[in-house]
Amino acid sequence: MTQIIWNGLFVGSFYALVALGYSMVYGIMKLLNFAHGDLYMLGAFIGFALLTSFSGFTATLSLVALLVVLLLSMVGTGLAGVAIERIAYRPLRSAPRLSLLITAVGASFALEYGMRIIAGPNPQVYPVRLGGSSVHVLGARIGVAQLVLIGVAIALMVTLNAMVMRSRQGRAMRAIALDPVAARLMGVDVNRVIAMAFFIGSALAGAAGVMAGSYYGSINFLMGFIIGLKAFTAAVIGGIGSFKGAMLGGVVLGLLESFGTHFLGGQWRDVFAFAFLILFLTVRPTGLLGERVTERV
Amino acid sequence: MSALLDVADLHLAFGGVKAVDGLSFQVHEAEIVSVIGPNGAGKTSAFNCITGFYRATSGAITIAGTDVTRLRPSAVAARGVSRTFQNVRLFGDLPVLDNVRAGTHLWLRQNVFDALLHTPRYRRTEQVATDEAHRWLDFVGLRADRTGPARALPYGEQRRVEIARALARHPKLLLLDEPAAGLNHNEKLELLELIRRIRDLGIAIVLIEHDMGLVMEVSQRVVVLNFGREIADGSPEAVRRDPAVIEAYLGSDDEPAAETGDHEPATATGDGERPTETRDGERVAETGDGEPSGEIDREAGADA
Amino acid sequence: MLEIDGIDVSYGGVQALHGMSLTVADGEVVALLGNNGAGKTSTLSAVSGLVRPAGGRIVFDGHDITRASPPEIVGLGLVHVPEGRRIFSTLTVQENLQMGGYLVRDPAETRRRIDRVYGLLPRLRERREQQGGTLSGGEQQMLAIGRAIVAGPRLLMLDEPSMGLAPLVVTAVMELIAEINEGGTSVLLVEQNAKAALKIATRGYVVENGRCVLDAPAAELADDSRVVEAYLGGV
Amino acid sequence: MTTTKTVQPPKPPAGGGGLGNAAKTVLRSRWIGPVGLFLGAIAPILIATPYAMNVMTSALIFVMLAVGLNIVVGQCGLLDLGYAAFFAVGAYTSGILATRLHWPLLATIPAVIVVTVLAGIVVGGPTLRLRSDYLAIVTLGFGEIIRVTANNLSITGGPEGIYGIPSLSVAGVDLSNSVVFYYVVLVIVAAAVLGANRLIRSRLGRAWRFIREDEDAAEAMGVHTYRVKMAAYIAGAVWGGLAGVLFGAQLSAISPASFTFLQSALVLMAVVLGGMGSTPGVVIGALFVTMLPEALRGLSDYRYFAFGALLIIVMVLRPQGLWPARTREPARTARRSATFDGEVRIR
Amino acid sequence: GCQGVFGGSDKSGSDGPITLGMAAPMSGSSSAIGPYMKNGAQLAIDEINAKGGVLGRKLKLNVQDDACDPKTASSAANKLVAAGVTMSIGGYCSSATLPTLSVFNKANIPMIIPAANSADLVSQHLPNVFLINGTGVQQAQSAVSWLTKQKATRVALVDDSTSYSTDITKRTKADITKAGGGMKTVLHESVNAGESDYSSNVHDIVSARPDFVYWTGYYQEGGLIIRQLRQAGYKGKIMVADGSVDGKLISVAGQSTAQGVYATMTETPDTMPGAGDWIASYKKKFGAEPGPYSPQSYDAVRVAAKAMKDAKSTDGKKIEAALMKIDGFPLFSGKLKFTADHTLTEGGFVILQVKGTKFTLADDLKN
Ligand SMILES: Nc1ncnc2c1ncn2[C@@H]1O[C@H](COP(=O)(O)OP(=O)(O)OP(=O)(O)O)[C@@H](O)[C@H]1O
Ligand SMILES: Nc1ncnc2c1ncn2[C@@H]1O[C@H](COP(=O)(O)OP(=O)(O)OP(=O)(O)O)[C@@H](O)[C@H]1O
Ligand SMILES: CC(C)C[C@H](N)C(=O)O
Ligand SMILES: [Mg+2]
Ligand SMILES: [Mg+2]
Repeated sequence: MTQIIWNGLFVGSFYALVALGYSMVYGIMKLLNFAHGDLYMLGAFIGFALLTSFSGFTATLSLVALLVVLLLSMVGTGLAGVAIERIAYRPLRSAPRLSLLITAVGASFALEYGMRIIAGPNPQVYPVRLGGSSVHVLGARIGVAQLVLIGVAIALMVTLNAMVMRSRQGRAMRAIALDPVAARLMGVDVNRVIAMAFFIGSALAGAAGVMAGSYYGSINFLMGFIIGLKAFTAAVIGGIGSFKGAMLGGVVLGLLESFGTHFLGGQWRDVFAFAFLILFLTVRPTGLLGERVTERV
Repeated sequence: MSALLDVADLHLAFGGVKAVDGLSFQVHEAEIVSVIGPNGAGKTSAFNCITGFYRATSGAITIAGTDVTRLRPSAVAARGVSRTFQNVRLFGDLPVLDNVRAGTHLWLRQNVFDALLHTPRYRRTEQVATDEAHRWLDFVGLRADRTGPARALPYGEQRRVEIARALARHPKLLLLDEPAAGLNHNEKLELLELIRRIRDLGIAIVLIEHDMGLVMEVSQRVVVLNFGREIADGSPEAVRRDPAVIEAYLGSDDEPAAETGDHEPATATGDGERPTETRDGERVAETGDGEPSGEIDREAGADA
Repeated sequence: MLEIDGIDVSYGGVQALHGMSLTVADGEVVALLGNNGAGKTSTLSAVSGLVRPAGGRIVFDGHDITRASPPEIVGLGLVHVPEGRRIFSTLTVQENLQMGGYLVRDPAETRRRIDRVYGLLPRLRERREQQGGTLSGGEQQMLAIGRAIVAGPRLLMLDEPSMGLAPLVVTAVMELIAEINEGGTSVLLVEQNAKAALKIATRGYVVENGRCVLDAPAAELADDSRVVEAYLGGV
Repeated sequence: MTTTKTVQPPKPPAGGGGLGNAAKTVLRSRWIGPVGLFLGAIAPILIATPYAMNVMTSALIFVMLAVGLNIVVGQCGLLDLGYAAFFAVGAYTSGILATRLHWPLLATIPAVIVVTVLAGIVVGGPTLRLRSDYLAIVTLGFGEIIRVTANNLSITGGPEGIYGIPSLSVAGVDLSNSVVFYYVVLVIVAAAVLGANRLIRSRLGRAWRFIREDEDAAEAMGVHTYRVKMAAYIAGAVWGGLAGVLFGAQLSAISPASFTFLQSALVLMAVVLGGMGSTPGVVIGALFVTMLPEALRGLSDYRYFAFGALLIIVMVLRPQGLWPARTREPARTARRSATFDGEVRIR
Repeated sequence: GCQGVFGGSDKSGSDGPITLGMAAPMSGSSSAIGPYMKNGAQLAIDEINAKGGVLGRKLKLNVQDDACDPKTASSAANKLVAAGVTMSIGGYCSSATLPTLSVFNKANIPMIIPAANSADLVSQHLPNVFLINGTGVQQAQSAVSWLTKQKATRVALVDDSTSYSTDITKRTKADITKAGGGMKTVLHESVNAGESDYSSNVHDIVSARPDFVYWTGYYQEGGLIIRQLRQAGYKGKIMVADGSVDGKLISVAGQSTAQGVYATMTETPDTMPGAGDWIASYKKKFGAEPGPYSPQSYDAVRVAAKAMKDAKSTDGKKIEAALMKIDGFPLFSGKLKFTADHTLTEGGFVILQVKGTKFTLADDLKN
């Protein structure tokens, strides 16, 4: 049982990391950014490229070097996210929301198949593998690498939360989501704040990509698709637009899947997770921590 | 004669805020009743309760003898109630005519097969809807283009369309929430005349308005709310002289410009007493801590 | 202080302003009157950078702001309370006011200004934790004005601030505007309620079809037969 | 559906872009349908390879899907990311009846309608009260549930799906020749497009748009928003299900691989790209989304990259879609009746 | 030629090149395989052309992406028919290949399917459909005979929910029950392809305490599962099916982790003594190692050429008749002879084992 929980938590922390960026972008632009999962893929590949080009180091690769690669990949992915926003989303800011959704799908295709052109269709194997020893806690086998990764994920999320929530930027983001015109009248540079949200959200996805690459070992150009859907699901469970909700949602989804697999078998896992989601939403229509919007008439 | 609308001891609370607190009043057929009161007195909230958008915490609302307290808005509308909103709520991207056709939704008899097969009944009803839309747009005096999107109209025209839409419903009772807000002087005069013509059709009107000129001129009766409770109910003259009303709402004023439709701003009150400061402490309640208990109810009886 | 010189504004195919010109001097309260659709809101939007004029020039305090963005303009101390209030509906009253102080770097200063607003508009203090969108119409209007005060404007532009306010509150708001003005802030005021506006204004303009057709001291305007007939009622 | 409305920018004047005025009038008029049908009808005379027929038939089936989804998304404003579920329900229902019980394909249609209506109710029932993005994930979830279930049940043939579905035949006459089948599909889809368009232009259709524009105002006018949304959902489901029948007949084999999230996303793409709410728009959108990847086959490796890039470019150039819904009502429907008297009556 | 409105394909004339069509996944999650198949076929075509071609005409290859999606596959097949191909030598995903059968059948085009191997492909008994990859039935039999030989007692079957994979697990399960003798299936688990973390599935597997795990999906997930199984402390034996036989399996799992993993596989140049030349010429031509289904596609072309030669015609019916008559034509997987079902008489499955960075022959299951 503890193993099941642990497995769920571990996967969930990846979902959370990706969902957080998803929720952030949603929170500010009401955009379901279908390209977000592909930024996770992009991050994994940037990390891969960095690691292979410094292959001299890889033999003696220290955790520090890996962290540097992680940070560089985050920056790279963040910039890519900003570029996508600039090219594909900004021109459509005042268009119907669904138009944006379609460009997001377009961006997703372009990223996936652009990467396929560059890196080929075959999976690539990460030059570094985190693995190694594990400890036993309450009957669960917990990898040291897993602990490190969860630690990094938590650190990233906490930093982000502090950056965004405490400062006026967080409020500005919510304000932009509610009324960009009014936000501009308050002196908010909407373009900059949105670019920042994309940078941070994409960087987090990129971090998750590098972490997944170095832990699981195999990356491919379509790896972002499923996790993108999961992140979307997690963000909704948590209450879309809510940062804490996204993190919580990620963990909850991880646990749901873990238990679903255990009790119903792998083939029914997604049915279980989605059925739960649907039932849950009919009871709590705005997710775990979603804003209760009391609408005035 | 029994009342067309009977609001009895209505309460509505949001968390600690008592938006409506024991409101009772009646409206009879073909009567024009104004509801006035300070900002935040609960006027709009009362409208929302009557029309089913908010579910009253307690109390009863009866329309022509039937209890509508727990009905969803469309069901209340089906009982002959029509309304406008404090902020114009048109179907912005739809043609003006379609906006008004919305009023015909409840009484136009047309089913899916009529639509699919374009039966004579389909043709007839569609023409009726169009004619009806024109009829009411003529009635409210809309000058602008009727085939373009409602969003493109100037504000004053949008207000007219909203009223036309409400009228096309063929209501027995029409609730107007600050219809004069944002209108200029001439438009207010036109509005005043329009309200009278509506009443002459036999429709009862409840009017929320801050423009005292308009209120005093057009109303048969004025209900004054403060802190969700009625503090006066009577003829315009009586209400205007009521010290409680002056204190809470009108201000110690020289003379409201009754016939101009423009309210006279109160002269500066020497002691700087503002309505916001006259609240009694008991009501300075905490808000925002809990969820509103007076749930916004848009699903009541949904799957009926 | 503010100089609008012959600006043109169009929306798609529709031209709303045709060579609009007006000035606001330091310490003035200038009222802008005009029928629906005359172009009052468009004028304010052009000044605050929400719409970009196709021609003409806008100068504020020696800076050409014709092509500046709203944040830059707010940064110069020119604050616009827009038509329809535009409260951030799910932010609380307090947070709405904090948004007003977005460009104020010093949190202590923001707090001070918010306290001042609460002093001026005590109803807002009572509602500080309520979501802005659930306020009554009048309360929202107060919040919109309060939010602008927190920004610390040197020139405040208000678009129909009395709309939806109870008579007593109209008085109060007008007093408040006068008070702000006394504190050294110039005011450009768009109002349907001409009577109230002209009472506190030093000067007024009448706008028709996208240009100013009349410019006079407030007292004169209030007596001008054309103004009386069109905006104050013919009696 | 929200109270905080952001300012809408001035919409570009709707119009066919560089079309000449005469052409524009034709395209804007009631002739657009017949003209489209005529073009569809002469297409095989111009190009009749089985490949072209196959692509065009697929495109037509996709048109039917897009028109159905347009009711839900474009008209009623409900974001549905799992529309393939209804497509699947239709395809499987008819496939199972046709292969296991050996019903002729046409005879399965009433059953398909019943089942899809039920599916619409089952999905819509608990979820239509949700706000749009929550609705999106729930529909996505239902889409996945349907697909995974089909993948794991034996009645649906598991991952292999159902194969050997007979082609359409009427009174024993086989209609499986690619050109004949194309015409059959053309007629059915044309009827479906016409039907959808007629629904859209009826009292019910107006109610859908009222909900899309402002749910509260619609309620206030007496529109029972829940029931009317349900009607949109059911209509969408039926259209999707019937498209599924044609799909099974065309491919002769169906499997869960055809009903993925990607499929739902593509249908949605057709609707949005074409111009939400506009019937000619979504038809064009559907043709675009199905034909473009085929047209790009020649690019081999760059195919989907180009597809993605083109999507972005098209959307950026035409944010309202290729053929946006018109916001102006045609004079034809705005006319008063000959006997209009202008007198107001309250019944 | 002009064959009117209702005309069929425009077959190439009688002296231009003969075109072979191939539908294979070049996009989507199986897109890694398409290029391998294409190259394998191209290699054979070039060799044959170098020797003068077939019936005095050169061979030509036309590859269309089927994305492993039924609808795309159907249009790919139609595109090939329209392009006038004489035979089809493609088909990787069974579910995507199924709807192409009737397309080719109607156009009277024989299909030699190199990879897709679901029994459903031949269950309609279409005259034009031939499989040259061992079927799931045969693979399951081979797997069970190896399990028996290895004295497995508790077997866990893991598939990836695709038709190919579940087909093998289901048949293996049935065969295990039939085989009896203390051997039983303790778990039948399905995973979702395309993910990274299979720890929940792995946990279930380990909890079932199997001594043999048989994975029937593809190498991408296979590598991850093997690794995660070992990380979770699974000590027993592991076997994979042919979809997982690729060098990437070993690198994804990690070389040390993958050591000793068995595989059920038809014989390939990799494992055949003396086939080094083939690999060398492939490498020389394409600058890369051959991959899964390169050999099968190579063989498909050769079989096609042989049949046309035998039939002395490019007519579909005649080619089909010729195909049925082939007996003993050497393929990598053994001597070719079609059953009445148009499948291989001999599946040709052998057992491979990971040694170092390669799959090597462990047992040819001949005794
Ligand atoms: N959803 C809600 N949640 C919390 N408080 C609410 C909500 N809706 C209304 N209120 C409060 O209830 C009180 C009554 O509001 P209401 O809108 O009815 O006032 P009103 O009389 O219409 O005022 P105005 O003249 O300004 O429009 C106000 O103080 C308002 O803040
Ligand atoms: N976003 C827009 N799109 C198209 N036309 C617009 C837009 N905004 C304003 N207009 C048009 O520009 C003209 C001027 O409008 P503006 O809002 O400036 O008038 P106003 O004087 O503020 O009127 P009101 O008293 O109604 O607020 C009007 O004809 C109006 O219809
Ligand atoms: C391994 C492959 C030969 C299996 C193939 N993908 C199929 O679906 O049949
Ligand atoms: Mg109100
Ligand atoms: Mg204005």
